[in-house]
Amino acid sequence: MDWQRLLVSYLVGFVLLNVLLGLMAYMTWFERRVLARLQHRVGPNRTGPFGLLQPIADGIKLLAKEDIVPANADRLVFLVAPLLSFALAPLGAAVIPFGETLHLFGVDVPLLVADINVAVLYVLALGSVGVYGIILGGYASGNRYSLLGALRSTAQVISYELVLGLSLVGVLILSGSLSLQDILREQQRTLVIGPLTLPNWYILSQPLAFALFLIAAVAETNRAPFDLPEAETELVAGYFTEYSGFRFSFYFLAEYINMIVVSLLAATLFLGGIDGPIADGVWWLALKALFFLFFYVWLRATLPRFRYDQLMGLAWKVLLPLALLNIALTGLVRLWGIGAL
Amino acid sequence: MIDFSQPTPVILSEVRLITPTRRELVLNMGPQHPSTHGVLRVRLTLEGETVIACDPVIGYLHRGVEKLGESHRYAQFVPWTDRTDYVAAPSNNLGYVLAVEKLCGIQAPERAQYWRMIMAELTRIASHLVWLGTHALDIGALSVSLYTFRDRELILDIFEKFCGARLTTNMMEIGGFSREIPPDLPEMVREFCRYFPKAIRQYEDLLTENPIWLARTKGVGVIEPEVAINYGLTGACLRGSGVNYDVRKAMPYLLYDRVEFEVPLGTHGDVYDRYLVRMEEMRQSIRIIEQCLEQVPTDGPLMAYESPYVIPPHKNVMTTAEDMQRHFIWVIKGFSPPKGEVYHAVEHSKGELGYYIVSDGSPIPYRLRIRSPDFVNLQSLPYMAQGAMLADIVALIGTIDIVLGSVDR
Amino acid sequence: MALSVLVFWLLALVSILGALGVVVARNPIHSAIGLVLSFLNVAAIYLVARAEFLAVVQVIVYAGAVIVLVVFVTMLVHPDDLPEFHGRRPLRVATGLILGIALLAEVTAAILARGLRGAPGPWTEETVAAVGGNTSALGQVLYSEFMLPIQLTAVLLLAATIGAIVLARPEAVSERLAVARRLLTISLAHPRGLDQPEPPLALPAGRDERVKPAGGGRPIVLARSADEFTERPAWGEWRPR
Amino acid sequence: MSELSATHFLLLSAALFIIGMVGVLTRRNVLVIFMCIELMLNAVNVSLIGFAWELHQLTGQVFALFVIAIAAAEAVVGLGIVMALTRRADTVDIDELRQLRE
Repeated sequence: MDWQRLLVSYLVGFVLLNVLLGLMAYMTWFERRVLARLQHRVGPNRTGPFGLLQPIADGIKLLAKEDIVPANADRLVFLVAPLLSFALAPLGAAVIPFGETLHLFGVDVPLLVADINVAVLYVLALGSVGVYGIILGGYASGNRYSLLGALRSTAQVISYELVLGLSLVGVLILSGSLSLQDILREQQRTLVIGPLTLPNWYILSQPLAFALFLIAAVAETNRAPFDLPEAETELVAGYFTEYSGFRFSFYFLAEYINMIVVSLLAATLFLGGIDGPIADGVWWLALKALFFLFFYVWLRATLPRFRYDQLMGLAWKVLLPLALLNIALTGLVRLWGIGAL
Repeated sequence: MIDFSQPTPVILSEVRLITPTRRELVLNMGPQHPSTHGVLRVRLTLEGETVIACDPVIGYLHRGVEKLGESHRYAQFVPWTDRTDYVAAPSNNLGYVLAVEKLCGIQAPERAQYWRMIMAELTRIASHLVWLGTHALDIGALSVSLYTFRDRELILDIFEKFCGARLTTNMMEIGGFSREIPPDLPEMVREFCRYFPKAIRQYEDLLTENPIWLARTKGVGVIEPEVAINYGLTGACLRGSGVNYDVRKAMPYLLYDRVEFEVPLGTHGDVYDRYLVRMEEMRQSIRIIEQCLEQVPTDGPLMAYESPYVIPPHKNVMTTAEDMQRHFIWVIKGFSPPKGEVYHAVEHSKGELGYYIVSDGSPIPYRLRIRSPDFVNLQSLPYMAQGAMLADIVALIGTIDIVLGSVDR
Repeated sequence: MALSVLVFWLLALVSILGALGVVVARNPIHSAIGLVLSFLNVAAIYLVARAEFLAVVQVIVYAGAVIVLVVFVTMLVHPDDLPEFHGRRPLRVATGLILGIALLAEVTAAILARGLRGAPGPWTEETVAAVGGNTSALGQVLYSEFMLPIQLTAVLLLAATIGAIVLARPEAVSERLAVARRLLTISLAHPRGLDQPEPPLALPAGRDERVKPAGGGRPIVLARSADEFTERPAWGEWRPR
Repeated sequence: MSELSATHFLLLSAALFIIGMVGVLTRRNVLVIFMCIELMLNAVNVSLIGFAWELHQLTGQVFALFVIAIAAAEAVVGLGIVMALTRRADTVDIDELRQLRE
């Protein structure tokens, strides 16, 4: 066992986790500011310059609140469910490559926590296990709104997970690998079509898959216009109606971490990740992810909410056939490309 | 087809069919719920997400306003009308004041009538803006509510300029207005009329052609015209179903027969039609206000001081003994209208708002009854809700446009 | 003892505890939690056995889909009284336990006394790595030797999907709805359907200036006086009585 | 037993299988019985993977994959049946369901 490598990847993971938590805190600030601008408001601007200390103030407030357990809750499950949600959320970032290998003090530091050869499936598996935090929390609260939120969420996540997975198959066919590192390497090549020199980003060769992925990712993270599990105007707060204090904040933070991870993933899978026109590096990834995060907020400011049956109809009747079509087309093109047709 | 002449027979086995089974969920929506617009409680029987039965429970905001009216002198009751439909206070004032004036046989001067119309139409816009914002918010369109409340502020500023209050205006007085119109008010209203069509376009950009908005509102909560009439619906709930009934046209009061406007009627009777109708009503209100501003005399009396039922003019109270005594009696004892009963309805932003007053010749009404439009309109909720999805319920509550202060009174 | 054996026993212990939880828990949701725990640890054991693809599939399919479905159905079937009766059938429990322990003893003895060993195949760690990892190797085997079975599995899944849709098709709530509508609405309401196509419009003919396109493919009708559209509504004919 | 071999996998498999079996025999809730069946299927997979690992064969993994696919199909149909049954009988107690048949 190579202990040095293990230690290095542990350290990278530790740094990444902390950066992610910090980012997530500021994601709440970012969302509130952007949303406020879109709505002719100012947003938080009292705590620190530009309200930059607002996330910290919010965190302190949430930690200081009473942790209430309802009388007819399933106590143990109720207490554990938010932790489950929160703990699983950042794991997806572990497989995202943040840059080339660094050489620090004579040690190779890969800017990637774990290069798993089934990385894409791993991310999908995390998403499917992540739903337990929601469903168990909703069930254990002993509240009907929570129960309905949990039911909605289950159906939604299962359906959109399918679309998410199938939309990625096209990318997998093109790259021929499940490893994000390989997928990234494929995208770093350039594509020459006549006089044009384009990056081989999969958004260009897989635009349909990209659109499907984006829609499914929004649904998967329970964000507007797919925020039915927590639709505050129907289900009060959905599965976390009964939660308060830091357990509430765990659900809240898990949602934001999921958004960041999904944005990073979308940037890596379709927009070439760290690849950029000049000076490849983590800043390009950050820029692309930031665009997706803005997109999330933009959607929330613009669109009404779907109804439950419309949401399921969209997944099963529109997105799923489109994803299958995309797979078939990509497969045909690929076969034609290698001369098998 | 149901025979309308016969009462519907209740069959016991059928009653069992609608009592909730173990599989069904009885969900209490409200009285503390973000989208029941106050303290409405709706008891829903759900199968999955489908609503089997819907039972609105009201009365959580009941303050006995009608009974209070029977223990207050006529002029004292005007502020109470503010507190029934608190997002459209001037219209409530207007309905009551017109009823009392009808009872006493007073006619407010022309100039006051025009200003009453302007204020009533501004109120309609303000109320529709609150409706639009909350309705869109219920369906999930977050930003519209902030835009509408931004523009409602302009109307509230006009109210503030006019009478000093923004929400509970207590604006109308029996006989007209006792204070002069602020000189820069007409320009303020004109400025608003120039600005507001742009704002409507902004809301429509966000909603009217939005596919999710269409999916959430089209075909949802359909009320057929005959059903709407059976329920006694009024306002946009009735006109959305294509029935032409607008008190301003059917029984013109004030000077509505001197202005030109159109009554929008829906074609399908669903949530979307009611949305379209209300949007058009706001445009028509702007038209009415513009015409009123053109026609209103720049000076002239604002109060029907010739009537003995009206508070004497301020200057005379200070200078003449007779008016001082009259004022003293008016304030301490109140005026005593003739015996009789009267009903007067106005086209409130939510429908027909009627005040029914029985006078026994004393300074206090013998009986006061408020026909509040949203109380009547709310009855259609169970009809619209059956077979709808849970998420539709909030859209349906929104489309009726209720204010619980007016429903419960 | 090798590290891998230690890891294996740790994971096996947790997965057995989870499995016991399934059987012992009174609440079916707790059973499901135990099952997920067990499955996740089994997936980790697959990783120990260098079956990465299967490990992930195990998590996605079992933990992510099958158990979620079970939990979903559990919550749907009895939203109100989920904590259930435990089988108060002592005789049956005793029989089950005795049978189980006897079988466990037999099988354990058989496993420990196992003398039969199969012939090692070609897929050592090196050969698997040479074709690009477990997933690629599995794919190569799956789509060459097992082409027919995998097609058959696809057909099976399709059949199962259709079967499930038929089974779970919502029972007609229409009858109850019709009754509810008749009894619970105050007015003598009419039956109507949300799913029906929009009724054809009979807009006022020859009064085109009264019809204003309002958006969403819908017109609204503008009435100029109180006398218009009184015989019939703007949207068509009155229903015959 | 000091090196990891198929024997370990088989022992785990046997334990899981028999726990599942006892569950099927003793529990009354259809859904729990259903979960126990899944447990038994999964136990079989463990032994398949164990053999595949020991013998450097991928056939075992392929079989496990098929078992997972079939388990998913079984889950779908089984849960559909449970839904249909409970709709009619309003119970998940297997004894009551049996009484209904008579």
